[in-house]
Order: sequence, then structure tokens, then C-alpha cells
Amino acid sequence: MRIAVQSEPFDLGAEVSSFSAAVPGAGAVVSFTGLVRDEGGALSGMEIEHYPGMTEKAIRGIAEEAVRRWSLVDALVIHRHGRLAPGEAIMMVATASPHRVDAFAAAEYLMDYLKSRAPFWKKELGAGGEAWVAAKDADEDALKRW
Amino acid sequence: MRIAVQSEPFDLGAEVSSFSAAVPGAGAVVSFTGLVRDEGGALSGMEIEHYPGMTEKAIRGIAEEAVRRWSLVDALVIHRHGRLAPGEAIMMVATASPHRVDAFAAAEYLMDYLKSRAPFWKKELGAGGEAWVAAKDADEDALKRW
Amino acid sequence: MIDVLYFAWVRERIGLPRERIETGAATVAELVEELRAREERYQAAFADLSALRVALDQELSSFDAPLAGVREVAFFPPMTGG
Amino acid sequence: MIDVLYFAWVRERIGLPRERIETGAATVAELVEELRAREERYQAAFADLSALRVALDQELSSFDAPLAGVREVAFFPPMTGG
Repeated sequence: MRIAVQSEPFDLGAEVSSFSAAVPGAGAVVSFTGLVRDEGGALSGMEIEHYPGMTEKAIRGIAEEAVRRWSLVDALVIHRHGRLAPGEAIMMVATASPHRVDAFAAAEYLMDYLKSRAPFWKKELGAGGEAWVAAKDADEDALKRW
Repeated sequence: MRIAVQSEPFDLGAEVSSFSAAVPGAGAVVSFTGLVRDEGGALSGMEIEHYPGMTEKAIRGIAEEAVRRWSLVDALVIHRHGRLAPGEAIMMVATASPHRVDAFAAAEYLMDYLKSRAPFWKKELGAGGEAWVAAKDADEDALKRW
Repeated sequence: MIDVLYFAWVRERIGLPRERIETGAATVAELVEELRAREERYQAAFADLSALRVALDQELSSFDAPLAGVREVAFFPPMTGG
Repeated sequence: MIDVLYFAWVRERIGLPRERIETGAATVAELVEELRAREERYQAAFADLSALRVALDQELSSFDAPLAGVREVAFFPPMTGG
């Protein structure tokens, strides 16, 4: 299980490729990638702040819980911080399981918890200025299904 | 929306990479890949039969329904037929949406329908001989949630 | 004349992937009866219809569907894609 | 002495990312009261506690939690990762 918190870009294709090449016994691999939207050109980018020290710990706790709940061969989380341009990948998760249902459920669980329980804060940068992204009630509600 | 039915291997990383690079407005990309399991060395491979002509049509119908149901920027389905070795990718789907919930739901919908409504038949090849994979009641039941 | 296609273990039991058949059957079920009456291997393939699926002109259909106008009938077990 | 960290708009309102504070506060809520009493910018940051989250030694906690033994307190808005 690899967890990376970094300012550098990552190569999504290479990560998915090497992850799925090293999961013996897995029949299903799911990946999720979050991209910076351009909002039709209204956004010039995004600035992501995080809490060094707590971030890695929080993500590891979430990933370990996913491994306890589902039959996972492996899991991967990469999350960037700092300045990102529209279209760039913000983060990714990947899960591998013998069964597709587990791979999907674990990936969605990771995403729901990373959204609301990992200490990242997004600020949108646009022509009209800067604005912190507000947490959505829907994201908090999404945790209740697990 | 690209749909490919082919005997040749595909490059999962390259597909995920080029798919996610060409989805303007998308904030979420989900991919699923099905791999040939080795069942602890008991399987020497898999032979996948399909119904040329109907296969492409059935997959396109499933993908078009996914586009009607969810907010998708794009979708991709690649499915192989013929002889595959353990660890090889059998198929993949990818979905891109402004929202993660839609990207996940559409990918799961595609997978549930491809499992039971696209004309492919898997045969496992092992030391103990060959055996057609039986359809699972759970896979048929999975369609009811949509 | 109608094209009849067989896939997976249906194909293996009957011993061929497709054939052209002259039939007066009004429905899929009647066509199955005609085939069963032919030879043992068709009996073996069509022993349990609940284990089979049928497509008419490449669309999933049912055994009570009419054959009028249909050019291609395919018989196969439940699909196992993905 | 306790390390107090601020993130996102809490950091921006207070104007610094962290500071060391001498406090006799028994709970997080008492610490917040002390900070509010200091200056306008703390008032602005802590105006609505329902819009804030707190972590004690890098674990999410609550405003009524005791501070005994805690070395690091962090205040921030609801997280927006992923």
C-alpha cells in the first residue's frame, strides 16, 4: 500500500499501469483521478494547502480501514498540494481486489473519506480573484453510507 | 465515446492517460480493468468467445444508456476476445464526469451490464482441463439496482 | 432460410458454429423443437432452455418470440463478459 | 506552551500559520475564548465555531476536548480534499 503526498505532478498512466501489473490474484482494478476543472476558462488554476504530518497519517488511517472492510490485494493513494493548472491531476486512488464489487466500493470509500477527512484545503484561482472551495453537505452526507 | 472489441492486447496506462487528457470540463475520471486471475497457479489462461456484430452493438447500447443516465463528458470501453494469459487485461472501461458520483456510478453500470448483457463467454484453461465460466446469480441480481 | 448460430458450450455440443436452416417454425420455441427432433447432439444442447439465451437479428429476445422476418437466430448460455 | 496551527482561511484571517502560546486553558473551547479576547483578527477567525474543525496532536477532535498533555492544536475549515 503506497501513500504519497507531494507537490510534484504524477504520471497517471504509468501509475495505473505499474499498480495493475503488481497485484497477483486480483481480477479487478479500479482507479479514480480528480482533475482541476477549468470551468469554461473561468479558472486559472488551484492552490492546495495541507497539514504536513497529519495528512499522511490521516490518509493511512483511511486506507487501512478500507483494507479491513474489503478484500483488497493492494491500494494506492497519491495526492498533490501546491499550485495546479486546469486539467492537471490533483490526486488519484487505485484499488485491486479479486472481485469488482470490492474494488469499486473501496475506491469510493477512499474518495468519500479523502474528500472530508484528509486535511487538504482547495482554493480556486480565477480572473475574479481567489476563493476557498466550501465543503459540501453532500460530501459530509456521503460518509453516512459506509 | 470509443468502443473497441479486439483480440490484441491494449496498453492500460496509455489508454487511461490519453482518455483523461481529453475530457475538458471533467473533474473526475474512473477506470475499471478486469484481469485474468491465476487462481494461485491453477489457471494457465482464458479463452474468450464473442458474437461478432452483436458485440459492438450491445456494448454501444449499454454505453449510450450510461450517457443518458449520468452527466458524462466521455466513456471508453475496450474488450478483448481470444486467448489470454494470467495477469493480462481482459477489458477496461473509463468514464469522465464533472462529478465523482456520476463517474463511479456510470463505470459500475457499464461493468454490471457488460458482465451479463454483452455477448462474451469465458472459458478457463487449466491443468485440470477447460471449463466454461458459469454466469453468477449475483451478476444478474446486480442489474436490478439500476 | 434462416441463419442459426451457436456459441460457447452450445456450439461445442452441437459441433458447429452456424448453419442455414429451412424451417416453417413460427416461434423460437418451435424452431428449438424442430432442432431437438433432429439428432442427439441437439437434444443435448437444448436439454434445459432455462440455461439458454436467444438473440434474434443480434438483439436479445425470448423463446416465445415470433420468427417472421428474422434472418439470424443465435443460441448461447448466459453471457460472462467483463 | 502549546503549538497552535492555522490553515486555509483561518490562517489568512489570523495572518500567521502557527504560533506558540502560553495558556492555562483546560479545553479547546477555553483556548478559543482566550484567543478571541486577544485581537480583532482572532474574533474574525473564530466568529462561527460550526464553520471550524480542530485537531489535537494531528487527530480530529472536538471543541469540548481537554487540552491536558496536548502539544499541537490546529484550527481549520472543513476539509476539501480529493
